[in-house]
Amino acid sequence: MIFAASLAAAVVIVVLSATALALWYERKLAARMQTRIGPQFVGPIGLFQPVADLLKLVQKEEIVPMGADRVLFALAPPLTVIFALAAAAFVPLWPGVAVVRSDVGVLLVIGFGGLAMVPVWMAGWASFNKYALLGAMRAVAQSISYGVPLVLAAMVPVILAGTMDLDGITQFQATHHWFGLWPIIPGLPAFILFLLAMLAESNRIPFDIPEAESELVAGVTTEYTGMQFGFVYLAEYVHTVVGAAIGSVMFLGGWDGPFAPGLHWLLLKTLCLFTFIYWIRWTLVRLRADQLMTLCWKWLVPAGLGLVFLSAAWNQTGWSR
Amino acid sequence: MEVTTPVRTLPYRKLELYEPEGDMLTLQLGPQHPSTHGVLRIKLHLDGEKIIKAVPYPGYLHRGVEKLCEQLTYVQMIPIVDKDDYIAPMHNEQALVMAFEKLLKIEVPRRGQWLRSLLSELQRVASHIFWLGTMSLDLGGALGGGSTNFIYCLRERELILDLFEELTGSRFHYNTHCIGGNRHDIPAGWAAKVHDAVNLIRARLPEYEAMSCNHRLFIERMRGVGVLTGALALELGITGPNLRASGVDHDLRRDAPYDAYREIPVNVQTAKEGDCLARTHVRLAEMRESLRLIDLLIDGMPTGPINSSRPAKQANQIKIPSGQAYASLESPRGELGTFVVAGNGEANTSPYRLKIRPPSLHALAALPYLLVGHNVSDAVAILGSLDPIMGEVDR
Amino acid sequence: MTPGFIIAALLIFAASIFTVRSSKLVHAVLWLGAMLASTAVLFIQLDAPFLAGIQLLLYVGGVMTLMIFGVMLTKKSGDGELRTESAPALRGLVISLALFGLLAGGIFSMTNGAPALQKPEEVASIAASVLGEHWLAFETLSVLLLAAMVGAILLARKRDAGAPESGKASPR
Amino acid sequence: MNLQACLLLSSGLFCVGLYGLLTRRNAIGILLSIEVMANAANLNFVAFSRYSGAGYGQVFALFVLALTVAEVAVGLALVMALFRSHRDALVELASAFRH
Repeated sequence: MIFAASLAAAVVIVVLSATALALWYERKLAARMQTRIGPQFVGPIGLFQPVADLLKLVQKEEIVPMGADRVLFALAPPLTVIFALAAAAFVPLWPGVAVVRSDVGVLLVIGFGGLAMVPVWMAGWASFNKYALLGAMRAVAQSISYGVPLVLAAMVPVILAGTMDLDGITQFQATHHWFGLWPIIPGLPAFILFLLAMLAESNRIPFDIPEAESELVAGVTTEYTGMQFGFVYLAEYVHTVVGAAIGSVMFLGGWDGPFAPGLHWLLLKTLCLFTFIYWIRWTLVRLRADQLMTLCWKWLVPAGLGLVFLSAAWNQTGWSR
Repeated sequence: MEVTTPVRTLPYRKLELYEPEGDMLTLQLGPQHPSTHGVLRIKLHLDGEKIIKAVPYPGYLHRGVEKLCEQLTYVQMIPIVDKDDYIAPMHNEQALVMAFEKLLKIEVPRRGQWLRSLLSELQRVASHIFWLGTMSLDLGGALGGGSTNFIYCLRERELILDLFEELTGSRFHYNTHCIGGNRHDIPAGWAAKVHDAVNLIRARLPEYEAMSCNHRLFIERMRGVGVLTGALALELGITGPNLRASGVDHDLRRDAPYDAYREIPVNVQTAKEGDCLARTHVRLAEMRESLRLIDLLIDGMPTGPINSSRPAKQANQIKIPSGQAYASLESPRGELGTFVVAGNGEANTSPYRLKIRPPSLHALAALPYLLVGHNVSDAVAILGSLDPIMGEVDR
Repeated sequence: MTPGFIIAALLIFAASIFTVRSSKLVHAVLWLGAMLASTAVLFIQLDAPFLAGIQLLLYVGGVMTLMIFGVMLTKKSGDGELRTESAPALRGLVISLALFGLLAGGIFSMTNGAPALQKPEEVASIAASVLGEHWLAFETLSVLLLAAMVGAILLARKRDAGAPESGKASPR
Repeated sequence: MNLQACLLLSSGLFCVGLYGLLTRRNAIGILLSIEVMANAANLNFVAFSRYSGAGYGQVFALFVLALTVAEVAVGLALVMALFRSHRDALVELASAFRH
C-alpha cells in the first residue's frame, strides 16, 4: 500500500516533470523544423522555459466571463489534468511494476481516455462562448467516434496476448517480439490505427478540430486565462505523453529491450512516439470536422474490425504460441 | 441606353424556416478573429456547423485615405496609399502615379517603365508567397503544420524585402514611385542579387508545393470548396487570380498592357474549377511566371533615365488644373485602379476627388455566395483563398 | 463496511439525488456521470474490474456523450430552469419512500443472514459465459442494438428545413 | 461491506430514480432517472454475483449495460423528434405522437 502510494506520487511527479521537459523539447523541435532557434534564454539552452511559462501563467488574473457557469468553469481544467494523469497509473514501468496493476488495465486506460472528454465539454459549455460551444460539440463528437477505432486497435494486442493486463501484454511481447514487428499483419496496422485514434482522442493535429485556432479562436479554451488555461494546456501534453507511453507499452514492447533496465526503454520508446506525434503536428494541416468523421467511420472502423478478425484468426492458428 | 441589371437570386436560405433559439446559431466571425486577415466581421448564421447565411461587414479598418487625399498635395499622397494594400505597396503607389501621369500626359522613360515592371513582379512574388503562408496558417493553424509553411514562406519574402530595402531604403512602405518615373535607380550589384533571390525561390518552390497544394490533406480541404463561377465573378467585378481561377482569361498585363508588358508578353495563368484549390494553383503558377519575368526584366533592363524630370522637391510643385483620369494595373489581387478628378481650390495642388478601386473589396462581395452550404472550417479556407487585404478593402 | 465502500456509497447516493433534483439539465447529466463513475469504483471494490472498465467506457464515455448531445440539441430546455411542481414532487417522494421502506424491510429481514464473499469471477469466465451459455442472448442483443441504431437514426433524422429559396439560388 | 449494505444502497438508488421518474417533466430528465434505476439494478446484479458465486451476475449486468445504451439512443431520438415538432422536450407534448 505504502509502496503503491509512493510509486503513485513518484509517477505523478515524473509525468509532470516529463511533461515540462516535453514542452521544452517540443518547442525546440518545432523551432528546428521551422528554421528557428526556439527558447534559449531561460536556463541553459532554454531548459527552464516551461517554469517561466508556469510562473507567468500563475500570476495572471483569472477572468470568468459574465454568464458563465462558474462551478463547471472552475472545475473543468483541474479535472482534465486528473483524468489525463489517471491513465498513467496503469503503465507498467518495469516488469511486473505499475502503480495500479489490473487484469483489465487496457479497458480502464481507454475508459479514462474517454472520460477526458467530459471536462473538455464542461469547459466549452460553461464558458458561455459560441466558439467554445462549437469546440465542445466537436470534441464530444470526435471523442465518441474515435473511441471505436481506439478500442478496436487495442483489441488486437489483447487478442494476440490473450490478456487485458498491460503488463501481461508487455510480457507476451517480450517473449514473442513486439506487435509492431510480429505478427506483422494485424500488429503493424493496428499500431498505426492506434496512433491515429490516439491522436484524435488527444486532439492533436491533424485532428485538433476542437481547438482549431484558425477557426474557433481557441475552441474550448477561448475564455480561459491564467492557471486555468495552464491546466488545460498541461492536460493536453500529459495526454500526449501518457498516450505515447501506452502506445509503446501495447505495441512496441514497453520495458522490453536489451542492455538497459526496463524504465529506460519505456522512456526511450515514449520519446520516439512523442517525437513522431509532434513531427506530424508541425508538418500537417488539419482536417475538417466532416472529413474527420468520414475517415473514422468509413475507413478506420472497418479496418479495425478487419484487424480484430485477423488477429482472432491468427490466434486460432496458434503460430504465436 | 437602357441599363439591364441581371437578375441575381439571393444566395441565402430562408432564415424563417429556422427557429432562432433552436437550430440556428449566429456566430460573429470577427472583427477580432485569427483568420479574418485583419479586421473583417462576417456574420454567420449556422445550422449546426453549416452556414446558411453569411454577411460580411467590412469597414473596421477604414482610415479615410480617399478623403485624406483631397487635402494632400499630389506628392504627399504616395506614402499614404502605400498603406492601403499593405502586402503589395508597390502596386498602390504605381496605380496612383499612373493616374496622375495620365492627367499630366507624362511619358515615363523606358528604363523607368522596365524598373516599374520589375518592382511590380518582385512585389507580386512577395505577395503571393505571403498569401501561401497565410493560407497554410488558416488551414493548419498557428500551432501546427500551417505555421511551419508560413515561416518558410516568410523567409522567402524576406529575400525580396531585402532587395527592396537596398533599392529604396525601406523594407515596406517604399515611396519609390513618383510622378514621371521612379525615385531610386538600381544600385551596383543589385541585379546579381535579384538573380540569386529568384533562383533560390525557384529552387524552394517545390518544397512549398509539397507542403501545400501537392499535399493530400491540403487538397482534401481545398478541392470543391468555395466554387466561384466565372459568370458570378464577372458580375461582381472580381479580378485577378480569383477571376482567372474561375476560367476567365483576363489579365491587364496582357489585355491592357502598360510599362514593360508592352514589350514582354505575359503568359496568363488560368484554371477552370473556380474552387480554393484552383485559386492556389493559379497563384503558384503566377509566381513561377513572375519569376520568369523578373529574370527577363533584369537582364533586358535598358539604359537611360528612370524619371522624365527631376523628382519634385516641394510638396506643391505639381499642379493639375482640371480633368479626370482612371488608370489601373494588375496588382497581385487583381485590377487596382485609381480614378482622380483634378482641381481642388485655387492652388490646384490636390485633387477634387480621388477614388481607389481595390480588387479585394470585390472579392469579398463573393463571400455570401461562396460560404453558404459550407461549414465554419471552410469559411476560413474560402476567405483565405480569396486573398483579401483589409487595408485595401476599407482604405 | 470498509471506509472505501462508505465513501463510494455516499458519493453514489448523493450524485443520484442531485441527478434527479438538479434544476439545470446540464448539471443533472454531469451528476449522472459522477454517479456512474463512482459506481465503477464500487464495482472495483466488488472485484468486478471488467465491469468497472465497461461502465467507464460505455456509460460515462458513451451514454454521457449521448445525453450531452441530447442536451445541446434541445438547447432551450438545457438553458432554462427545470421546474418541479410541488404536488407531483410530494407524491413522488411519498411513493418512493414507501417503496424504499418496503425494500429495506425485506433486506433487513433476510433469513439466511449475511452470505460470505465468494471467489471473484475472472474475466475469462465472463467471456466464456457470454459467448458460451448465453450466446443466444448475446446475439439477440446485437440485433437489438442494430435495431435501436436504425430506429434512432430514422426518428432523429432531420427534414431539410433550409432548402434554398429557388433552385439556382446558391451559385454552387 | 456486506451484501445487505449493497442491497440497501441499490434499493435507495432505485427509489431515487423512481422519484425522478415521477417528478421530472423534461424527457431527458426522465431518461436520466431511468439510468439511475438501471444502475441500481446493475449494482444488485454485481453484488449478488459477488456473494452468491453463481457467476451470472456480471454477465447480466453486461446485458443490462448494452440494453440501456440502446434505450438511451432510442429515447434521445424520440426527444429530438419531440423537440423538432414542439420546440420543447416536455413529455406531456408527446401525446402529439398519436396523430
